[in-house]
Amino acid sequence: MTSAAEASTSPIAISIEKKLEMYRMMLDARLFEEKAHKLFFEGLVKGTSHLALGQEAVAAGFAAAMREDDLTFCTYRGHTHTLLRGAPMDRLMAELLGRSTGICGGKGGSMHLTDVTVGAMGSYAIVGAHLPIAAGAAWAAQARGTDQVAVAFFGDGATNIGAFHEALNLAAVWNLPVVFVCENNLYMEYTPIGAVTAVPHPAADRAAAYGLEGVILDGNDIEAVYTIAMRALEHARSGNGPVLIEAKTYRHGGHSRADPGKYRPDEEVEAWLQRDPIPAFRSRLEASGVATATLDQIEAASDAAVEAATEAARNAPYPDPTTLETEVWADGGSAWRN
Amino acid sequence: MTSAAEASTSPIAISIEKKLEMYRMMLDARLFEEKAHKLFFEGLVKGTSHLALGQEAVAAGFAAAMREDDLTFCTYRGHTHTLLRGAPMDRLMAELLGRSTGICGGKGGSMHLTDVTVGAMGSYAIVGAHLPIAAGAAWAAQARGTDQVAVAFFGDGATNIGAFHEALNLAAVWNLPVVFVCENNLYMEYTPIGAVTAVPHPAADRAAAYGLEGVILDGNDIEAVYTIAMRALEHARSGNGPVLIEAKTYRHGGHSRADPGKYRPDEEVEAWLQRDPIPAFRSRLEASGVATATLDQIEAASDAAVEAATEAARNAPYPDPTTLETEVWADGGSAWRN
Amino acid sequence: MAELTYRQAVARGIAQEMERDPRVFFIGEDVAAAGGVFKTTEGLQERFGPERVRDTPISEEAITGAVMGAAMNGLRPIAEIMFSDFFATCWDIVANQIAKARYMTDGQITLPLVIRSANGGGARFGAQHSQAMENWAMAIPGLKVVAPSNPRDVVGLLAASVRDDDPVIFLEQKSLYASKGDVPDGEIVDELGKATVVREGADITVVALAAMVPRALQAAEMLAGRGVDVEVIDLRSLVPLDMTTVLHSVAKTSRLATVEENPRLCGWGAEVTSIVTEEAFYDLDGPTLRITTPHIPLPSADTLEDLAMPSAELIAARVLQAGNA
Amino acid sequence: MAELTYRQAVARGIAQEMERDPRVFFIGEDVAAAGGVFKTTEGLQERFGPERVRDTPISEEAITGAVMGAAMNGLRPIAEIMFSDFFATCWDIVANQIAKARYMTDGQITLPLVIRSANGGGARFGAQHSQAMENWAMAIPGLKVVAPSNPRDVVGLLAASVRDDDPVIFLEQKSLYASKGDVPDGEIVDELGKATVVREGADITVVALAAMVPRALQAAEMLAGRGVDVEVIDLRSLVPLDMTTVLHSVAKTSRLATVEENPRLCGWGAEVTSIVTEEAFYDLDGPTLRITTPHIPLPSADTLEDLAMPSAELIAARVLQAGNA
Ligand SMILES: Cc1ncc(C[n+]2csc(CCOP(=O)(O)OP(=O)(O)O)c2C)c(N)n1
Ligand SMILES: Cc1ncc(C[n+]2csc(CCOP(=O)(O)OP(=O)(O)O)c2C)c(N)n1
Ligand SMILES: [Mg+2]
Ligand SMILES: [Mg+2]
Repeated sequence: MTSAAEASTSPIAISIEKKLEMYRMMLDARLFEEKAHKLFFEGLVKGTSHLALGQEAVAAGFAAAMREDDLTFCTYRGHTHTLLRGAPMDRLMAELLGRSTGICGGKGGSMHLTDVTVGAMGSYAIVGAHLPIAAGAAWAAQARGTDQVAVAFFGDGATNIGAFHEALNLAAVWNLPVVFVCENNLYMEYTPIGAVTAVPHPAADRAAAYGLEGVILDGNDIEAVYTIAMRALEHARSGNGPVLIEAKTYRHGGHSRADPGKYRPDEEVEAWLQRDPIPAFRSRLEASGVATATLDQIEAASDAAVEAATEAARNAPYPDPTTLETEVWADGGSAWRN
Repeated sequence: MTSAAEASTSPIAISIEKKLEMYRMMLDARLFEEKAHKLFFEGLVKGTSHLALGQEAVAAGFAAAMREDDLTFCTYRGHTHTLLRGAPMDRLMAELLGRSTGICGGKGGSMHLTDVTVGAMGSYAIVGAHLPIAAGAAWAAQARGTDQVAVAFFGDGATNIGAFHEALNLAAVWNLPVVFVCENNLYMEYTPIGAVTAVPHPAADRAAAYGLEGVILDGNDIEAVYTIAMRALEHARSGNGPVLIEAKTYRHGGHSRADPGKYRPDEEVEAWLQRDPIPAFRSRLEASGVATATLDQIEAASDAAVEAATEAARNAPYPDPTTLETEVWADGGSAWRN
Repeated sequence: MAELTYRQAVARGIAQEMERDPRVFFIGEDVAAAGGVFKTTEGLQERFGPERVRDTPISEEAITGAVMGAAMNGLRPIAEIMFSDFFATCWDIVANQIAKARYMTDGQITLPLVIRSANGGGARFGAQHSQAMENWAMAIPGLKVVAPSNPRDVVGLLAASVRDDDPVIFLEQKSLYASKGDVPDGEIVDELGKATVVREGADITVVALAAMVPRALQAAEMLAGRGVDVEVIDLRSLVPLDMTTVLHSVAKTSRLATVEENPRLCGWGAEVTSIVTEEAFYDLDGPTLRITTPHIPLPSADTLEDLAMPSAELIAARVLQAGNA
Repeated sequence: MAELTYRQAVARGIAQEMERDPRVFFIGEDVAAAGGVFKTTEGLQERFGPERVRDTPISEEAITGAVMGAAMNGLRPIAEIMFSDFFATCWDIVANQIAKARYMTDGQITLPLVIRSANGGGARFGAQHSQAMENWAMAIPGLKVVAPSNPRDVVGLLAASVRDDDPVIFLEQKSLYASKGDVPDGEIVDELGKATVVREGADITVVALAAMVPRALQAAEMLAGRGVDVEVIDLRSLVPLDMTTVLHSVAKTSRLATVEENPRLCGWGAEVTSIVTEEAFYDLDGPTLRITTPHIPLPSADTLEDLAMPSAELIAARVLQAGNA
């Protein structure tokens, strides 16, 4: 893997179509999350939701770079990762609303969005747990010679849990095709990551402990993300083993639910809002000659998609009560005795 | 903490009394372990035993350097660590033999030797588990201002388990007075550590992940061990936070029980037997002018002590059956209902 | 006397004990500066300082290991595991180390520590943040297990847990956090292992815990209208287990039902039932009854989760049905 | 027909399935080059190669996580957790991830994997290497739990576990490793969830599992001499649980005893008992009986450990005593 510095100074060529697609992806993600937030306050999204507002470039950049049969493993903050791999928006929204048309029939909820048909292999709500699981999926890819890469997204806080360490070591020793992407948004829940972590870069500064190179990335620059993602995927796919990437980003809102995120200094929030990945990319696209109307059109289409998905979800029926006891076992049922 | 290179080139002055004490400690350890091995084959040590034959210099060097109220946390391979902190040899031997006079009344056995009166805070049989526990004891020392240092011994294999990572990070973040000592004997059970670890030095190469300096040490050179131990304890005791040390050593025998250790190349075993810490130290002592008779006397005394302890243990009664249900709770009993 | 929420009672209980004993320290994720994700520990860091109330990394093994080690060296620490589901990430420290240390050392090690956690379902959090895991802890020799059903008991049982010289798993039912109750002024300290008969009745003994207690009481009211006089017992702690109160009640009512917010298999209800059928078989007039969730992970959707958890209606219906058996 | 040890039967069972299905892989600590600490997997790496039979680091979360991920992506992996006590170090992956994945995704994820482990006491290893933890697994919805009592069943049930599309916790009782039994030649595949009546009797049903089966049989022989005719059932798997066989037996004998190598609280014996007292109360003529270890961690000393584990003598004595109650 090339180092961060190297990578950012030599961006790969991205076609305009790809760029517009990535713009669309970020907007889909943004508008979906904003709607989810609104529906939470309306009491329609129950329980909890962890939004990725502000962090869209990481999800979009990677999803744009991944091959169709690559595998995504994400966290409770996984709406956008699942959506941008291609899961149907209406069924994601329906899942947040606990409806029968939900992508998991209402059984998963916001923290467990999964669509294996598009390679979104699950959102894991226990911090760090999915890292060894992603390594395992990569092991199967290696064993079966499928050339798939598994990509696991996780937070800065997750770097302090044991599963992180075990997964990284195993992936390195077995030379597995897995890319670990730390979305460092500077906070675990309400606690600054620096207050509970022994090193300044929670992921990159640990890379050497697994014989890996530390890669730090501006996670709000979608072109940089896409570039690094392409290289990392190529590295892993070619049999060169795992990659660990630390993408610096920031969530615009609180950690979850109604958290206003007041534990963060105003100036810090302000500075990061200035670095919002979407307007930044839009400006660049405009500067490179893309017509404003084209971008507005994309925005309108995303908006319409989210509205339609929301409408569909709102009108969808609640799960059939009989589904309560289905799908514990592979036979579709839940019987544990005769 | 000074680096390994620095430390070994500037040994601290060790009095001749201290040196003879350390020689005695290594011999006690060696002869105790040899006897335990014999008694295992006699069927008197039941279950299992993990010997530290060949690794005595680490245990002795640290025990010699520790303050009386410092705290030792070790593993299932903990006979010598417990003994050399000052636990009575006869009660340790009795514990291996499952007798009522055993240091844990027969409840602990070989893998769980503990004598809190001498600061031997337990042998932990789940790999890595004691590392956060040692950090916790150090936290209490810090909170209470006792100036104690906790020292945790563990194997190379333990560096790949999650608890290692969590303990090191917490200790670093909280600046705890704890010294982590990896006894790298090149093998986990039967598997070479290199086959399952992403870095060549399983502990030292991970130090930077916790903002620590990697210290590598010849664990078969007791003077080097003592020197580094003194410095590490001083470092931790003075409020400078944790230290991670990797001591290279080798076990003369197998992993446990009747394991002949055949998975190890003959030449490797041979080379390490040449580096046996006890004859090496003996030669140095003789070269520095200690009379052979003095050393022989120490040897004889250790031998006599082990024989006496064995005799006492052999003749000790089995635990009273009523003790089966004592000491689950602080009230001495095991009642869980009325 | 003040009316407190269950949530506020937690902070009150911790504060009571930290005030009294300087050896009591408190650690957990986001518990200090932020006051806890359930706002159960607000104000504690301000009051007791950053040394005694500390934020930790997301490292459950380190958190539980730290309180174990600290308890061995002179503190009486309290840890928070944010959701009880996360006990799984540190189950080795809890079940293999903390629970067994005293016995394995024949009493050399004493571990006066408490691990608090938000337990149970009803919050639409899905299967990994909703488990009731009191049974996991109950099954491990060496752990005490406490689960209060109301704000007053939160304070009294938390105080008892902190003062107890054994490790206590203290489970706060998260669906109760917003519930309110009167809490007397001044120090409150209960005794572990005392169940409470929260409603007297002649026809059947219904044993419940934590969030199932108010539901069992509601069910009892419903059944009173159907001519069934239910005695409701709030167990309050699973270890120690107050079988005297249960057996005494069954001797009177001749029938037993247990209500658990757990998946079906191997719950405390099975244990209580098996003790009764072993020791008081001839007191029983008819089949025992266990009410649990189905043996499934909890679903996230509100409608499904409500179906899964024993409701007052379900409890009443099942008890009525059993009465006809 | 060959006489095999229980230990040899493990390797035979794994080999049978690896031979048959190239998707079966096997990983664990010291299992490959060294053949396992209990010598249960000797020769497998030589036979199936280092890709399919792999050594792992001491990383139980990575091991169990790896088989979960691999099962999601086309393999049918087997993992070894060396001692079942170590499940505590990866309980999150097992109980929160593997067990719940299918339900949470409404059936999108299928996990055809097996985690084998050496379970139970009797080897004088002390409290952290001797637990019987089948109850931990049984309590978690989404896990199947299998525990064979003899070499033939090791092969047949292991094959069934590998072919099952759900995650199976396969517990080999370590005190049985040296025991011998006849194993038919050729492929053996059983069905999960079928208990066996290993001894017919008229007076009392004794339900046992794994190492407790031979002891229950011995106890039955002793009791035969005392005029008590014991029916012994080998459960073989806890999930699925064959209650049909148990209820049928109790209908005949009118009495029930369970024998567990577990600490007292919340064992499968309690579950089986509570089902019987709920569904077949009127079949029972007298109190139910549960035989377990005391509710203590297991001691290391041989004399103490023998006292703790239910022996044939103890089983016989308790059954006799119950018969007089
Ligand atoms: C093992 C575990 N401990 C604690 C939690 C509670 N929790 C959920 S999210 C979170 C913070 C995670 O921070 P980070 O990894 O930085 O991810 P982010 O939420 O910032 O994306 C915590 C502590 C959990 N889900 N799992
Ligand atoms: C969590 C856990 N996994 C596996 C084991 C089994 N086991 C006991 S010792 C050992 C090897 C440990 O190797 P190392 O850490 O190098 O220590 P050494 O025995 O060489 O001193 C293993 C795998 C265990 N006790 N705990
Ligand atoms: Mg974060
Ligand atoms: Mg080693």
